[in-house]
Amino acid sequence: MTDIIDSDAKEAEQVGFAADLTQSATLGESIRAYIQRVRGGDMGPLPSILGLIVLLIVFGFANDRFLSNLNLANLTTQAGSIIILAMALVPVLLLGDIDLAAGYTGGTSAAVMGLLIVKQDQPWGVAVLAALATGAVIGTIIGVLVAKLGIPSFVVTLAFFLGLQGVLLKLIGEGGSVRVNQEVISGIANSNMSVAAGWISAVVIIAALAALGLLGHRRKVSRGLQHQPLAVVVAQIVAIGAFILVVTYILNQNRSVNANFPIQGIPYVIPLVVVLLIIWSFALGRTTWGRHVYAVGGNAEAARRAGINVDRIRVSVFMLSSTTAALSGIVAASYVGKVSTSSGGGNTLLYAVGAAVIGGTSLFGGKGKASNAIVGGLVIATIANGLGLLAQASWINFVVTGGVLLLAASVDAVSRRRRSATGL
Amino acid sequence: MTDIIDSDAKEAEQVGFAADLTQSATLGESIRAYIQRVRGGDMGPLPSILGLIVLLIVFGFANDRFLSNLNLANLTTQAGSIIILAMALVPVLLLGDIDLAAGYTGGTSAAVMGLLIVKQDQPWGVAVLAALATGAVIGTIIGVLVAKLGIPSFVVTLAFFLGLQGVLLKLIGEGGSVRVNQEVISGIANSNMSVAAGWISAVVIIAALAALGLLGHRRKVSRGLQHQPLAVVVAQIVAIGAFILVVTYILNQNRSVNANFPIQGIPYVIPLVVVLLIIWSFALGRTTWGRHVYAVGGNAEAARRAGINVDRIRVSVFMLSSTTAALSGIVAASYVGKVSTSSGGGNTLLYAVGAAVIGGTSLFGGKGKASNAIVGGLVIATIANGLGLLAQASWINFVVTGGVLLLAASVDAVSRRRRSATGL
Amino acid sequence: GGSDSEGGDGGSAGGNSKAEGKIGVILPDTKSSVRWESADKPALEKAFKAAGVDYDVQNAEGDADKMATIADGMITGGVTVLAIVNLDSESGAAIESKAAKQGVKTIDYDRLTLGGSADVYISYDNSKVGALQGEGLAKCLGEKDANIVFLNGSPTDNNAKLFSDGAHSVLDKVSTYTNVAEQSVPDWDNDKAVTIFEQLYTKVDGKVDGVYAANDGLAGGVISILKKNGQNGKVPVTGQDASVEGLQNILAGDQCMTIQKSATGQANALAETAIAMVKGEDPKTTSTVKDDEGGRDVPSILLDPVSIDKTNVQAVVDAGDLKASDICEGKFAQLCKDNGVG
Amino acid sequence: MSDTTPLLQLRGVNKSFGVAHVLHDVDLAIYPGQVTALVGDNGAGKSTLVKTIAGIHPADSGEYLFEGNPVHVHGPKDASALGIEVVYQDLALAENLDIVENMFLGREKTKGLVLDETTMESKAREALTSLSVRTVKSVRQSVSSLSGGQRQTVAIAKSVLWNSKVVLLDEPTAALGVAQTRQVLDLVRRLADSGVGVLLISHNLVDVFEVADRITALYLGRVAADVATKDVTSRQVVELITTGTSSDLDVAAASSTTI
Amino acid sequence: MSDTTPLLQLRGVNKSFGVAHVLHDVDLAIYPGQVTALVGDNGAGKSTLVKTIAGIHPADSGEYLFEGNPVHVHGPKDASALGIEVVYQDLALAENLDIVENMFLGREKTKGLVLDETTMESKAREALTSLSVRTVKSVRQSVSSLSGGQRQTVAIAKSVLWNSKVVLLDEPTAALGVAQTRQVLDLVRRLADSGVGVLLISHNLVDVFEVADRITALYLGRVAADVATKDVTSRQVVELITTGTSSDLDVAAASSTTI
Ligand SMILES: Nc1ncnc2c1ncn2[C@@H]1O[C@H](COP(=O)(O)OP(=O)(O)OP(=O)(O)O)[C@@H](O)[C@H]1O
Ligand SMILES: Nc1ncnc2c1ncn2[C@@H]1O[C@H](COP(=O)(O)OP(=O)(O)OP(=O)(O)O)[C@@H](O)[C@H]1O
Ligand SMILES: [Mg+2]
Ligand SMILES: [Mg+2]
Repeated sequence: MTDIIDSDAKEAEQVGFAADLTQSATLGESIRAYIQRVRGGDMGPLPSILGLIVLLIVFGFANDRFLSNLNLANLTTQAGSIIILAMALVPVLLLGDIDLAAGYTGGTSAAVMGLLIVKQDQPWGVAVLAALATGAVIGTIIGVLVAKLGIPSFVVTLAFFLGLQGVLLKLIGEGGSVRVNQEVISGIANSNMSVAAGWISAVVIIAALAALGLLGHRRKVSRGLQHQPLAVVVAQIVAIGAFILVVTYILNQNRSVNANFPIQGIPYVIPLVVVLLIIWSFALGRTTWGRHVYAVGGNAEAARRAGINVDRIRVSVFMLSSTTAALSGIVAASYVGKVSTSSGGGNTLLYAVGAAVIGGTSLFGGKGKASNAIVGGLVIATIANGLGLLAQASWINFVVTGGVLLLAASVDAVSRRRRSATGL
Repeated sequence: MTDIIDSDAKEAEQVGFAADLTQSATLGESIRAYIQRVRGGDMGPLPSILGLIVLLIVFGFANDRFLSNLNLANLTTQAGSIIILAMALVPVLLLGDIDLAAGYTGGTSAAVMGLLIVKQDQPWGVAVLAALATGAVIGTIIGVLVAKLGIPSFVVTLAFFLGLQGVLLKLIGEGGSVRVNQEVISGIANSNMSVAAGWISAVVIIAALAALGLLGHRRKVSRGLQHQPLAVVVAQIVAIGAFILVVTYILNQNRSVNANFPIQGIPYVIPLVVVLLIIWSFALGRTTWGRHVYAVGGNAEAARRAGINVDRIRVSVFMLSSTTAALSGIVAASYVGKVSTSSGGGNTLLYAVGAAVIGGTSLFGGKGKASNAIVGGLVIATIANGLGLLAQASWINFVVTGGVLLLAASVDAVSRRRRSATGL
Repeated sequence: GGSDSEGGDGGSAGGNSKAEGKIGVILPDTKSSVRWESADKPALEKAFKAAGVDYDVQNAEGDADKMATIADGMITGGVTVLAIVNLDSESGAAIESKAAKQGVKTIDYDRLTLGGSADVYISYDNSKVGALQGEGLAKCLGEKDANIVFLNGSPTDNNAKLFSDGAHSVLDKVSTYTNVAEQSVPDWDNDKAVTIFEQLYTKVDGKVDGVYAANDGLAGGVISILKKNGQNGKVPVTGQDASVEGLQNILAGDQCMTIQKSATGQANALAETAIAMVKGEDPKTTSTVKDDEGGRDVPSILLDPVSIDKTNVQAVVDAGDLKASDICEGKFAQLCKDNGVG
Repeated sequence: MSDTTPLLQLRGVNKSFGVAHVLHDVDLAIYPGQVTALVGDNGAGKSTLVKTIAGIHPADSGEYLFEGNPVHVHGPKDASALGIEVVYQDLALAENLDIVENMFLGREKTKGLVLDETTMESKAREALTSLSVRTVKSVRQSVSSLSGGQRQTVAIAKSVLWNSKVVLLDEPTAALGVAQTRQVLDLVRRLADSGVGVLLISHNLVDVFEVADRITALYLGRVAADVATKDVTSRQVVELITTGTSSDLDVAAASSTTI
Repeated sequence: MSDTTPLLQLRGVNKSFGVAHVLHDVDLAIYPGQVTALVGDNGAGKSTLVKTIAGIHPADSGEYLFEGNPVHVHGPKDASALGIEVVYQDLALAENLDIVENMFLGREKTKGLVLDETTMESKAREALTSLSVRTVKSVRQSVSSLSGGQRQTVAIAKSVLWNSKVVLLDEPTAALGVAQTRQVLDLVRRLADSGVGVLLISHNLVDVFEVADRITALYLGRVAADVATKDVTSRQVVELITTGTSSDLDVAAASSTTI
């Protein structure tokens, strides 16, 4: 800012902005304000979480094993790869683009990893890095074609969707597959943290959240900026903390159905997802780069006029997103125990995009969060998991999957309805 | 209009609008204007046609049978169902929506037709009507869910994509496939018009085009409205007429590789596609409904404020589009000779959307034409056709398909580049 | 339907009757062949019901992830014997080792899991299927000079490779035959098969004397192109699965042969074995099959595929896999009568 | 205040967006044959009020009377059925359509099934020329290629040149040049003289004083005053806009419920 | 005409969109410490000229001099590197972002890797208050929920309140209320007084005559006149705008190549 305004600034400061909560409100006031906001239709992530809860209830009633410890733990590992893939797609969707090739990017990258371990006897670290690099290279090429040549991303990634299928076939050989039984890799989906480690991480995370929340609140108060009342901040921390502790408790129980073979602890895939969530939330929400991603998705021309290098943002998004997709391929390989010629194919991609959209990400760009992938991914995984327990004929499975997906989405849509009715 | 303006209108009429071609220009002037327009980047459908031509040349060099009469005829029948499916998707894409279920809508509808013929001994007309009705019902349900509940079309149609797979499985589960050997149905893709009928239709169509073009021109001139110079109108008619005659000539040759079994004439699928093209072009370009479809896709809020019933438009688009998708399923069934549990699955949908996009339809709504489906569908079909003649290993096929798709799209993108550079 | 929700028959979960435990079966998909849903599943359910054991039969719909998910669910659901038709050896092995860790016995059904830990393997011999297809085509072609086109199954399916290798092992030995073109059909997609074959036909200028098509679905596509070019019935085409479509094409003279791997027979063998295992008995195996990767001999029950041509269509009906009325509907009634089917 | 009954009248209208309470108990009357000016600071709620009348987002509470009868307006269709036409501040044009297509959007002329392009094109040309737009290259130009003022003219032509009973104009001359502004002000006067009820929103008090018969001032979502133009001075109106009250104004003004 | 060299100068600039030739041999000069007003009818090409200067769509031909040196401006980044800031007529705000995010778009303040939200928020609040915006509920409100005038204020605050050498304002007060317009005009004057070169586009001649030192009139894409404000009357400028010539104007005006 120049000093052009400084002259006025001081006397103007008094005026303030009506709804800026620069003064602390009481908890009671805040709760009333929250209820009013929900009434008004501004509900944040509530609707999609509501959809998930409805699903859990429906399946819980349909099958008594659905809510067992074992099944809930299964659910988390089953959801792992789709959540990560959906998270990879969120930034691409934020731009208003799409990446049809993300599934096969994951498959191809995982194949590179598998082959390096099995055929080249490389250590797993090298293999994983190579896989991530594969993802990054694929993403960069896609990004350059989209940004510099201006081909619609649907077409570019359709081409890669096909091309990578070929690459995967070539890498693995017709009808073949590569076994992934390296201990660390296969442990991602199949091993668990020790009970002690689980509790410790849970407590550390809660402590970190609390510290960040309270410090941030203090800073805002001291600078006279818009902030939530302390009571709300504390309530949020308590709620999230309780959720984390409950999940940790459940997963730390022995869930084996076989007395001689105890299974307990948090599956490693959970901390992996949490770390990714933190990284992506940070990158999208707290960095200049993330801000620019939203701007490009919201109004690319405005972003360009603001001096943002739109092409560079686009390329970087595809690069990082494909790298994350590579990771999802690795997790899938860990869960299934191999990489095959169809890894990442089938409906993988549609499910992942569906997960992101159900979580609340817009296909038109500019609207969405990394955490959308978690809720949406859990919805999709829950459907497969719940139906698996019901054991119906395959045609019924298809129909019910479609129906349940619609159910979850309409809970979300209907509860958001007010929002659009009030013009928000 | 009220008479509020009438007072001024007359004297104002003189002013005119600089670039409104209300006066007839000479052919020379028009050609110069056209060249200037192309220079300026306004090239209409040229770029995507250019992409197609590049493909034809590439494959023509790669395999000497590619440009044979037989193969060109094959190409038209192979392209039939994807062109129709792409045409079904164009109006949905015009709204800014997507229909992932369109492929299975086609498959399910064709299954209904097949079962009615085979199991219920219904005449083919009844069966076809039932299939179209199936499509219409599916489309209506999708449309209502999207329009009234406000669930994103991606999610609704993903649910239908899954649900319809189940329905299809249930419908034909027992036999695994339904034979489609009713003469008329199977004739769509496998029979040809007689040579005489082919020539007659060609001439009739050219005459109709000429009459419409010249009459329209005359009306515009007499009313003092914006119009092309006569010479340009005539040149267009001649060019299109010549193209039609050449195609008719080629297809009216005997193209059989087997001396005892002559094959000649225009495959029936061509007039079917032409009729659909006319219907859709008319509906989108010449009716109030079509105008409203573009308006909703361009700016739904503006359309709503203009008193357009946006929900009704949306429902009707999904209904008509799914009906057309049902037709594409019938054509596919005719070509394949049966309906199987995978009919309309696989990459069918992605290919069809890709075709529409390559042809020039925007995924963001408001921009596109029915004829885009023809060019785009031919591009996609040409790739499969050309690669089929080269008969490479599967993995090479995949990679080359992706590569060639990119090639066609980049020819298009690069030749459109000027356009965006000049801000159009 | 599965049993545990409606498990009235045979005393459910905590059962007080003879069989304590539960049998889980995971079928592979609905696309590669219709048999899983139309033959195996009903036969298995019928046998299990008759034996009064608890059971759970599901289909992984071609998705290895999904199969793992289902397996997890079944083990959660208290299955003690788990039979799978693997989508590939590696994912199958992962499921089997997970099951073994939890004390669940496993059966490889139809497809051997290389490097797996299954207790029994029940199947038809896939190389033998290919060889029978080759022999069938050779029989239809005779000794003349012949151009052969190969239309293989999905490039991602190992069985497709075994079928094709088996056929080649027979046909490549005949010196008068020429392999003029060969392509795989991604995902066994019947629709794609038509275009692929049409292009191969164009590529070789229609100079095709015989077609190896990996299954009846692909064969149907081939026949539709041959018909369009007036060559149906003149060019023999192979098949597999003894489906309604294939048998009808055989009766019509458009298809040369198909392979019957009686799903009902195989399912009955599985049911018998699984029921024995649930009761804690040892399964009666007939031979062993070598698992090169795992370096062990897997106790096996191997069933024989049967080659079907116009002369023995009735055998399929007799085996109980299909009803004559399905084959002989509409226009095929007369052909059935002529060929003694019914 | 006026001897005729209002054509359109709002009573005690409230409107909130989530937590933001934008309109507080707003009373408004539009009389036939009169131009009512709606003035107010940025963010006072003028456009929200117009959108409420037009049915874009119906009011949370309050009465809506048309020609003296209570009506319910649930959407733009209802409003236009009553004979209400609106020029929105954000114009609401479909950028992918051309000028003619936009101008006739929602009331296309047809011959049978087919759009009557020739009639629409010539009428559009007339309308635009009557509004002094001379720089538009062609009436078949896409709206996305128009200048700001050209777009505004299209929006005005789209909404104003029809037989309607009430016309709401939300800052219609904001982007217009000198000559075009002149034409629009004349048009506003002509409309009122022909018996239409006109509501004009403008920040330009000179224009307001030129054409308006009555002035309604909004301040922070409340009606600060509703007066006849001849009873107030420009200075007083500025005061009303910026502070919500005017000390020396003879507040006989009906519903002036100042905060 | 002026004794200093222009800060920014265009010579013989042409610009076409496809067949539409919008700018014809336009000459323009912006002097430091002066407000140059660019006037012209709707569709005359004013916004196109601004966008050409800003690099949004570079000119087809012509010279571009900055501080006397020829430069090439290929995009908005180049222009802002030279110290040129622009308020566009169509504002160009990202509706999905809030006010603070929009105001700092492209020049976010960071602490290390992390966005420094607290600094940005307080600076944004200062800037808005200085422009007399009192009705904005919160600086964390999404731009999509702002009124027309509020948006325009955000766009002005976004572009004008930085240290820059040249500021181009395309109808910055079109949607503003009385008080806000006052603030912006004062701001414009203050900017010029502090040595910045300002180009102001406006249809409001009163405002133009109040703040501008020079007036450049565009007529159908050609420069009709380039004169000092004190040398012309309002009537003459209106004539220039609407007809391209002014009979009684002493056309010593430099490059006034009237058609
Ligand atoms: N969708 C919305 N959500 C929240 N607040 C809104 C929304 N729409 C408008 N507002 C707020 O309502 C108030 C009134 O807005 P409105 O557009 O009616 O103002 P206006 O009087 O037309 O102002 P201007 O003269 O700037 O056009 C503003 O403070 C605005 O921020
Ligand atoms: N992308 C484009 N394609 C074609 N013509 C265009 C394009 N952009 C602008 N024009 C035309 O160029 C001319 C000048 O437009 P411009 O926006 O520069 O006008 P302006 O002087 O800013 O007018 P206003 O006062 O209405 O804002 C107009 O006739 C407009 O129709
Ligand atoms: Mg407003
Ligand atoms: Mg302008």
